[in-house]
Amino acid sequence: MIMDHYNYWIVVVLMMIGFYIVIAHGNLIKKIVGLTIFQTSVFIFYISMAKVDGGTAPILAEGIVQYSNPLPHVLILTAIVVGIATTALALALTVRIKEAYGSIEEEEIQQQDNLN
Amino acid sequence: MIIAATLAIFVVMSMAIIRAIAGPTLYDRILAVNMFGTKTVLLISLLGFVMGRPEFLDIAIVYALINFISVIGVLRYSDSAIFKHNGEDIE
Amino acid sequence: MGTALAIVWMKDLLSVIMLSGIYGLLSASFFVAMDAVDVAFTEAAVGAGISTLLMLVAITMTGHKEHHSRHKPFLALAVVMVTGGLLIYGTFDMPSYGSSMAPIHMQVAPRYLNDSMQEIGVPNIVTSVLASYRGFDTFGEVVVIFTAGIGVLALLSAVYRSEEITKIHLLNDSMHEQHLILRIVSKMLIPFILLFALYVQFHGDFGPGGGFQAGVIFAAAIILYIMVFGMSTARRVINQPFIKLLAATGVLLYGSVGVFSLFSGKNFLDYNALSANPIAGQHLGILLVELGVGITVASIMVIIFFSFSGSHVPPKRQQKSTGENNAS
Amino acid sequence: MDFLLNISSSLCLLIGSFLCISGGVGILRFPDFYSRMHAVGVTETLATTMILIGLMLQNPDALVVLKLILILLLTLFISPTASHALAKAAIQNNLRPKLDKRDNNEQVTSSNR
Repeated sequence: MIMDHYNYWIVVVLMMIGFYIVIAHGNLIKKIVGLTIFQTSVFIFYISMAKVDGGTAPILAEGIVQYSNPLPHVLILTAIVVGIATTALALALTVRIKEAYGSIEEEEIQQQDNLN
Repeated sequence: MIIAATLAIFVVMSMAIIRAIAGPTLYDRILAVNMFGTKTVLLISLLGFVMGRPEFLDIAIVYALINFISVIGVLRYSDSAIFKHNGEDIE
Repeated sequence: MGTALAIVWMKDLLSVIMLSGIYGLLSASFFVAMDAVDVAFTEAAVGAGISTLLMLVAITMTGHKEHHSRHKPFLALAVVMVTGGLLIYGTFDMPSYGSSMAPIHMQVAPRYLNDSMQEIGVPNIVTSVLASYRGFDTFGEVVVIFTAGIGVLALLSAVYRSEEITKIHLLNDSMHEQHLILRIVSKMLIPFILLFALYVQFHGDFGPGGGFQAGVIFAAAIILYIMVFGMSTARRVINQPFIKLLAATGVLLYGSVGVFSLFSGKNFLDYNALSANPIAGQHLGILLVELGVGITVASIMVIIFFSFSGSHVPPKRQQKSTGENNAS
Repeated sequence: MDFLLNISSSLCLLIGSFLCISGGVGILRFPDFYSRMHAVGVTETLATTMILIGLMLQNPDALVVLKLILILLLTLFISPTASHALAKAAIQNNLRPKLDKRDNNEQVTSSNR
């Protein structure tokens, strides 16, 4: 019974790794990578919920009765592309921060802010 | 037989990951990533056969193409990144 | 999972990004194993390809060494542990993996699975749900992508206009002088990739594929071209205002399909209005909408890449400008 | 005929798996970048070809075989090119083969000068 939930545990561990990177590291690019990991863990969460034992991909074909749930697939499909677009936006912001402060480390940026 | 091949590819993929994590130089890492990509192509084709719906080989084609593009991209941009890094060290 | 762990420990951002590429491939394999072929398609093109490239371009501009200045890692670790523990406690109430009786399979999914063949006539249910049942949703997503593209453009393109010429000179470096073999192979591959992207676009009704995937693959081909042949050649070939126009055209196409059906007395994005025969109308609607999505995604990705590598700062200049900033 | 196909396909898959594993051991155990590249070359071309041919023999559907051939062609195009570009970039950034003693010494003397 306990082993039935292993997919959620993988998701939780991945999510926490991403979360840890986001809060414990000062480098902004590293934070963005952490966010990406977090994001992917959510994707895996959705997709693993859609899986049905003995089912196959939701593309209709003759002689197949059991399909996986197509709805989470649709949601995640669009979420991935939106995710890359927002990641690009975050990276663009990072580049501009680098130009303005000369650094992408959180602490150095805060120091400069305090000085001014 | 297909399942045995899938397992073999799993083993090789984990070896490639170890090399990518341990790899002393950047090029070792790129090499490992490249190999990992090729193995993923094989894994996807094999998985299609294991699951009994081998018409989804399009994904494997995409993997092959994207793998090439990302390796070239890494090479292209790692050159300039390393150059910049060396410059910072000297100054 | 191990890869993600390793990412935590790596200090060199370049290796981190390499590993995140592997991570993308790995999670895409997960998706295939969980039957989500369409998602795996997208994740392969996006997670392993485009996002790795974008991050690489970003770190060439920001430097790739992380300083060792983690403040209070134990507090962070404690927070993470507590949150993780609570989440795992929460999973005990979740339905078990692969169970066909889970609540998620009880709501709208059976209707999609059973009726979509009669109502839409498209074998790939993911496509029919994406473009028809939840067309409104997808429209929103496309607009979000469009907005993000505009945001990147606004952030990165304004600054460097005066330095255009040095920049182009800089980007024209090593790659395409030395690598003859690479150049020839790419020359052969790029048309194939473009053709394959079109196949994915129009085959989306019957197999894995569709506008989002095709757009990303199309953009990947153009990015390969930019990387191999240099920026200045690419600028001559690809007209940038035209791409911006295309990005807007995609959204416009999607929206105008909706408005057209609105004008013919049906709901917004109700494709039955497009033709007398409902099935043919649905087919036409899905085709048009996916085309709009594909055009937008492809051109936004190209725009993002252009503006990232277009704002490439030479290292010396970067140092000087930061010095000036500090002085002022 | 069917039996023959099955046997040959299994054989191909077996050889492919064996080559894959040997390449994997190679990438872990070899001492430096260039010898590792050699190991990867073995897995990427020969092992891939073997496994894909094994899969082709397994399936009678023409479309599937066509796609497999396409994948095979692409890998045969792509991976040598990528390896070539990689090795070239590595040479240009002064990464020397470890096993080549003479060359190492030369490099040391040249850097001393």
